[in-house]
Amino acid sequence: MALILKLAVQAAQMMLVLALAPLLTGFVRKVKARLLRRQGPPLLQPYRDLARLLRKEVVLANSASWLFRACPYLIFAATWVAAALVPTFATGLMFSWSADLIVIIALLGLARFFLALAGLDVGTSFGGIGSSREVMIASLAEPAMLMIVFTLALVAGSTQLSTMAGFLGSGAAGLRVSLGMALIALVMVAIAENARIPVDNPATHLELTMVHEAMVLEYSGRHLALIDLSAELKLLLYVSLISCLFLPWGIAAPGAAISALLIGVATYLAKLALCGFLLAVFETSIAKMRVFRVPEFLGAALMLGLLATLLMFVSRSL
Amino acid sequence: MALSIILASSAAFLVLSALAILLHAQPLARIVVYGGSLILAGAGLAAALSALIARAAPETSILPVGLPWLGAHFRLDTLSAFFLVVVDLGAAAASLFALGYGRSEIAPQRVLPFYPLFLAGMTLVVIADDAFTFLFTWEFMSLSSWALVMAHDHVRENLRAGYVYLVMASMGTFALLLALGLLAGPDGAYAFSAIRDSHPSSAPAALVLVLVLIGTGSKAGLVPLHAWLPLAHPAAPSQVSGLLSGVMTKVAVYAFVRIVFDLMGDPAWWWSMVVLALAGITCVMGVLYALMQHDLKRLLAYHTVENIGIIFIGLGLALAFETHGLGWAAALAFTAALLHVFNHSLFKNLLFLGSGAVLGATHERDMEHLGGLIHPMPLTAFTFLVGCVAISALPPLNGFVSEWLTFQAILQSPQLPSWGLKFLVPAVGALLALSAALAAACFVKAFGVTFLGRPRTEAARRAHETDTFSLAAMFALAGLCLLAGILPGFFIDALAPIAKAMVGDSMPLQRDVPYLSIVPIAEARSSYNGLLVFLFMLFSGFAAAAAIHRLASNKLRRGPAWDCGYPDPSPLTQYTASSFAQPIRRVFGTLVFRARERVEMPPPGDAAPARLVVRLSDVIWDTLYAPIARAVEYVADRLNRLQSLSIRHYLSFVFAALVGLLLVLAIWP
Amino acid sequence: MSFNAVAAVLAIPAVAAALLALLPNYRLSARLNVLATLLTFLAALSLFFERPATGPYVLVDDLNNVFIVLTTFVGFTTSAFSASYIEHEIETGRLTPAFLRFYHAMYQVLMFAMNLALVTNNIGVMWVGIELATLTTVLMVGIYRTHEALEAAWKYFILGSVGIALALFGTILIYMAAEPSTGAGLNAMVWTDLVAKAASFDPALLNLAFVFLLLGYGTKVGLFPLHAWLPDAHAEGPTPISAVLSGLLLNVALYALLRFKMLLAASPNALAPGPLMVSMGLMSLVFASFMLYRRRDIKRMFAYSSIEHMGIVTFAFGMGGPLANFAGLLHMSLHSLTKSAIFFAVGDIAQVKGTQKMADIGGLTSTNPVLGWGLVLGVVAIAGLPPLGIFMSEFLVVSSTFAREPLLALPLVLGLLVAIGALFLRLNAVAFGEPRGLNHKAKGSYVPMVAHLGLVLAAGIYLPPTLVVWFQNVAQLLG
Amino acid sequence: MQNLTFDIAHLLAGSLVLVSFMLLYQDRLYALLNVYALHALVLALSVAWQAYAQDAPHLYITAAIALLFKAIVIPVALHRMIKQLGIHREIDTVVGIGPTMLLGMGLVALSMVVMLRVTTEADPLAREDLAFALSVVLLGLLMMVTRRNVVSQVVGFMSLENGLVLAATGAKGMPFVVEISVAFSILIAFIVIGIFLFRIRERFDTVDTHALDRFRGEQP
Repeated sequence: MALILKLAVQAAQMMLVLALAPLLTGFVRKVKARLLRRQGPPLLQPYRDLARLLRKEVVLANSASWLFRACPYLIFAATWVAAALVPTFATGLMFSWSADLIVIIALLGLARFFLALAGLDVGTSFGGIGSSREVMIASLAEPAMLMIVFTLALVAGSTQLSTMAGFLGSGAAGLRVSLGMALIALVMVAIAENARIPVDNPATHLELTMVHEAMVLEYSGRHLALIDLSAELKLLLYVSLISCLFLPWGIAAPGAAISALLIGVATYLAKLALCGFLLAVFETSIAKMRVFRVPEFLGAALMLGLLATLLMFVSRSL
Repeated sequence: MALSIILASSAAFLVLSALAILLHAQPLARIVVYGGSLILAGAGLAAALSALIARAAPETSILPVGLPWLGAHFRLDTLSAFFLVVVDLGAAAASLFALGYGRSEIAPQRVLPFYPLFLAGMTLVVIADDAFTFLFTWEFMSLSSWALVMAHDHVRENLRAGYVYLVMASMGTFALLLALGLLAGPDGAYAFSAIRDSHPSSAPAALVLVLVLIGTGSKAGLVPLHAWLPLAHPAAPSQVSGLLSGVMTKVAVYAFVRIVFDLMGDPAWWWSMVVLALAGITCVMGVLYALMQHDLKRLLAYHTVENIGIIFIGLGLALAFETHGLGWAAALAFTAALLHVFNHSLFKNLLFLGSGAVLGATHERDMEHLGGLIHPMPLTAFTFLVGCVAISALPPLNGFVSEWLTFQAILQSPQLPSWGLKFLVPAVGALLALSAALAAACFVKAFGVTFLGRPRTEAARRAHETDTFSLAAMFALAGLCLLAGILPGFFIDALAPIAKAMVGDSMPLQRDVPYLSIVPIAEARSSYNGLLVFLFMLFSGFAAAAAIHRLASNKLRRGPAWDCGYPDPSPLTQYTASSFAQPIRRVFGTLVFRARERVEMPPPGDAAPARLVVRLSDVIWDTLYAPIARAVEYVADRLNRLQSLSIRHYLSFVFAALVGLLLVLAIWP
Repeated sequence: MSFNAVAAVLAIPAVAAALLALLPNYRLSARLNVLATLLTFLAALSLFFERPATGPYVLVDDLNNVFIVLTTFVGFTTSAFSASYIEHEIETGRLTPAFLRFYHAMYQVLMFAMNLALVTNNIGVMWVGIELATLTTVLMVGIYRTHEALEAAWKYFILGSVGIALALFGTILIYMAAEPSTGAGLNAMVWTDLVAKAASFDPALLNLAFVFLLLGYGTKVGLFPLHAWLPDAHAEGPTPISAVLSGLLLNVALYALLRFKMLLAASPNALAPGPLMVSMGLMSLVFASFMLYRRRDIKRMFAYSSIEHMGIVTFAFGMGGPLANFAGLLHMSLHSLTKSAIFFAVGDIAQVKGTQKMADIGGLTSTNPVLGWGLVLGVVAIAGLPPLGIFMSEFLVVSSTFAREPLLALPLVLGLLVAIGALFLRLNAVAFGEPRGLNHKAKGSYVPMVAHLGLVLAAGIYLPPTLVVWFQNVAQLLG
Repeated sequence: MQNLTFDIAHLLAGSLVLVSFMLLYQDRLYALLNVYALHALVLALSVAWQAYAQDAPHLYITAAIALLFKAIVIPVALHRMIKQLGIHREIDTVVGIGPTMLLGMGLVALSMVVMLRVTTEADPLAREDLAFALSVVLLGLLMMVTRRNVVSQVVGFMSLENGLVLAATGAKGMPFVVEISVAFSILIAFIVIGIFLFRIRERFDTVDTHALDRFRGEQP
């Protein structure tokens, strides 16, 4: 019985993230439009786009290989699994022990790996631009992310997200400089990873500035739908990661009652809304930077992460 | 029993090479040599595995050869057994591959006799149990591999590669010779057992450590002693490159572990500092060099340097923890290192064999001339992709597991009291993370440019799938990569006795952990279940596919690439390897390689294309090796004046010597 | 004892020399030459089983037993090689039958002289033997009568004569040191008596004597400041003679030095000869290994490598101690085998390519596999790499030295490394790469080369226990 | 009486050293040869005296050889050779005469010092003789390395060898002395003949060694 309940909770979480991902994207777009005094697309527009794309037929470039067709599913699977492992409304989910934060990052890395390959597969120059810039960004973002993980892991004494969330939620960590640095770094990484302004612009097709869009240029129909969905999942993942680590309140403890779970869901939605709003505000208030400024941006994140870790190491010994 | 099987197999290897010389260049020779090597390696593998899994007590045997009053000591303990598994697994795969690939060999008479010798050398190094036998087999291994590197000596740079390799190998051997000589003491107690019993005082121990680092580092490819590696590994025939890169470097790791962890007694705390610093630099330098390459095999060779760095990070951490009495953490780091040894031998072999298949199909190593090979050779492409994912340390394959364990070990380092390590370890962690990310980038480039896109040359267009033997070898390795990735627990348990023997503690037994997941220290701290993640992804991927194909459209139409509407007829407009690496070169290259980009514009009216010329300078070569070479040249020139003097001058030398010695006598007390 | 091996070892070459001097037909005389050396070798072999009693003139002990057999063996193989090799010289007209007759006679005289120096128990006779050997080789080096051959011979002659004089002076000094305790006359020159009584000798005289002997015989060994004759003599003489020079004569001179070192070791308050030998050995080693880089004549290069190895051996004996001494003895024997094998190969190469200039030789492993790989194997051996025997001796020297005198081991290792670098740099060009130069048919037989290399290989893997025991005894005596 | 024999031997040996200095002092070839003849003569005398002192008759043979061969045959032969080969008559020195003499002094002092370390129970006659012999040897070597003409170098070698004979005869009851002196005479004969055969005019190596090396391919 307990097992079934656990499974149910796990399944619920997976479905939840799947369901919420487009909504979050739509919400961010809406808020941005509002801030720009525009009507903006309806909140549910992303769902419509996905549905339409799914119904369309795929137009495949002649030079595309089997890898090109397999990639969307691989990317989706990797991202979805990663997203499902991040505690949203409850910790200690059934499968959460099968992977810690490092694994989650690695899964995202896997998704990016195949996305970059897909960009190269057709053999167009734009795909090349996209992939090469993507890996350049990733080569700085990933270490930064790992540094953040180190910091948090040293605070919580674990790389297990549930444990971390629990520890940070208990307030035992207290306020720490390195935590602040880690938060800033994490936000910067999240922005870069999700191809948001100022690193990349999800809404542009101006070839010289785009990164993510350039890679998926050749995709169409259901493939494109999956790619977009995984991108939205990724955004959701980062948001819920930030919220479960730095706003760790109201998350249901393992084996909690249904009521606690419901509270968890409610607070989770609230956090999403908050983060989405902040993101929108940030994006509207800043300009896109040139591609070769990005390394400096991410380098700063890396340095922050390293600094946080070092501080951690030192302070732990005192 | 196991030991005698292994000794017999290495003897049989020697017989094989004799046969190869007798049969000369006939096709039969190929089958005999590679088939025989396959069988022998299989036998050795079985024996070593049985010894490793049965956790048998060390076996020893003494043959009446080598140093007359000592004899050749051989010993098979779990450490040797593990490295024997690595050696023989690689050997078996390479031999299987070569059964088919050897057909396209242009100079078989240069390869066949030395191939079994090389295998024999590696096998014997791992079980040697006295200083003389160890160095004898060690240098024998270098020498036979040198002959293999020189196999295609009509190519100029192969000559240079062989030369640099041989000189650096001899340097390494001399360093080890000095180290072991120091350990053995003036009256030559060369048996390892004797060395174990005598604990060297600290001052020589420091010297020994440095010498051992030079000796094994120069063979394993620690920066800055890696210079020969990217020259020699690509020069050899591909199956040998795989062995050189995937296996021989591991033999060097074995030597390091054997001497530093086993023979040298208790380590001093600063040893780990040296090792860690070197290893961190090695990681990043290796992968950065690799990113700048566009020769497929050289790129792979540089990646070996990076992975050696990762392995040595693990070993350094193990040293650090051991000195501070954190046995469990030491065991974690040590196991991580050994697991990475195993994993790297798997996928590096796989990748080199894949590059061999590409070479055989297109006669091209330069990625700029390849592309689109996934269409003519899909199976090779698939296995190569598996290798790429594995070496990029991405789940659910094996490369990730060992790096994950290494990260876990790094996370234990706040326990270390000493301040130097407190600052060094996080920095090393950052370097490790950086190199992991860069490795992924590098293999996107390697696979993407070689196999994806459209063929850039006629050679690539005319490529064809490789033969069955080669495919069998590559698929076997790929399967092992997956297996080691999703069921790491068994492999970790197999390593437990070694850690116990070397650092005095071992990781918790993974067999008892539910659901086959692995737990380095405690479940609350960290755990990873490769199997579950793999099934999870498999399930969701196929679920999505099924759902979409059932519920939504599954229609598909082929058409020209869209590419923002730009018509793009020529495959030359694709991103090349160097253009792919350009952003990263901008970020790191200018710093590390003094990379200079220059645009050569043709004069107005000239139809010639504008070119972007990139000049990279190998910092380490310029600052370390070139000066040494110049110094030797200088001294040689100076001394050479003594070659042509008149007899009177020579007589005056004699006279001077005589008077000098008489003066010595005169002032002798 | 019915059959006196020592007498045979001396008599056969003497008689053969006389015969060959009279015999006009050079083909026949070449065969006779081989036969004589073979008989000498067999006679020497019998010494393994039955040693003659030690007398005032004859001494066969653990030290020289091996060297006698080795010398006669290499003498035999070399004569076999020269038999197949020298005809070619007639065809190319570098030699006339008359000179060839002279050559064969001289060859036997050389054998006689070296055997004499080895088997004798009398330091005077030893001196005579070595000097006789020197003079004969001088004549043979000059045998091609070319300008530079004569120049080389002349250089060798003059430096050799000075060496002779110095060695003699040393011998006289030994005599004077011994004379008070042994009484005047012959006993003061019998080595065994000298060693027995050495403790009572005047140390100062012994020291002085050793200095002169070191320089005198050192000239023959080719140690650094005294080496000048060696490269040219090797490069300009007939190849079989280069093989004998490098393989045997240097050994014999060094053997003489060893005898006197044992003498000093036996006298407690004489100065330790170690430092002198160590420093000379190191100098020769480092100097020669650097000289290897700029060589363009292949024979001259290997001549320098002989200097290098004599340096190693001298260094080892200078270090002393059971390990180093054992290594030194082993190194001496293996080096003579290897180096002569290399010279056989080089001789054939020079005939195949019609030149000794390395610039005109290339890609031998592809054009003449046996010759090319033979050379490679020889160079591998001489560079001290396994599985060949010299690895063992170098292993022992280096490791034991480093454990005792780390600072001395560093220049040693540096020298060895530089030598390896130089040797393989040249080997790359000569044995590998695109074939270069002419390609005649090789006349010289490959058998001697293969035989020598086979022995060296076998020694690298397994040493016969009796030999080991002998060497260990000698190592004890050498102190 | 013992005393007297000792003094005479001492005197002769000393005068041999003196003559060596005279050799160093010469700057004309003919004069050099004459002084060498004197050198050999003194040697012969001292050897004869040793023969008498040690009453070892075989030493008289050595003395005779020294007298006939070295004091007469060789100088005459060299005379004629100088004429025939047209070797010009000055001795060109590397180091000037004066410095050479000073060096010689140093060498003699050195050999004395070295010899004085020899414990005194060694036969004093032998000891003194040996000191002088050593200095003669050294001076001969010095001459070889500081003179450029072949003839003076040969003379240097011969004086060196005289020193050897002096030492050998000084050693009481040393066997083979005669044989050795004969052997050396032959050696010298070889050298002289060699000079004549190879037409070596000025030095041991008239040939330009650099040219040779180029010929041997030892120069780039």
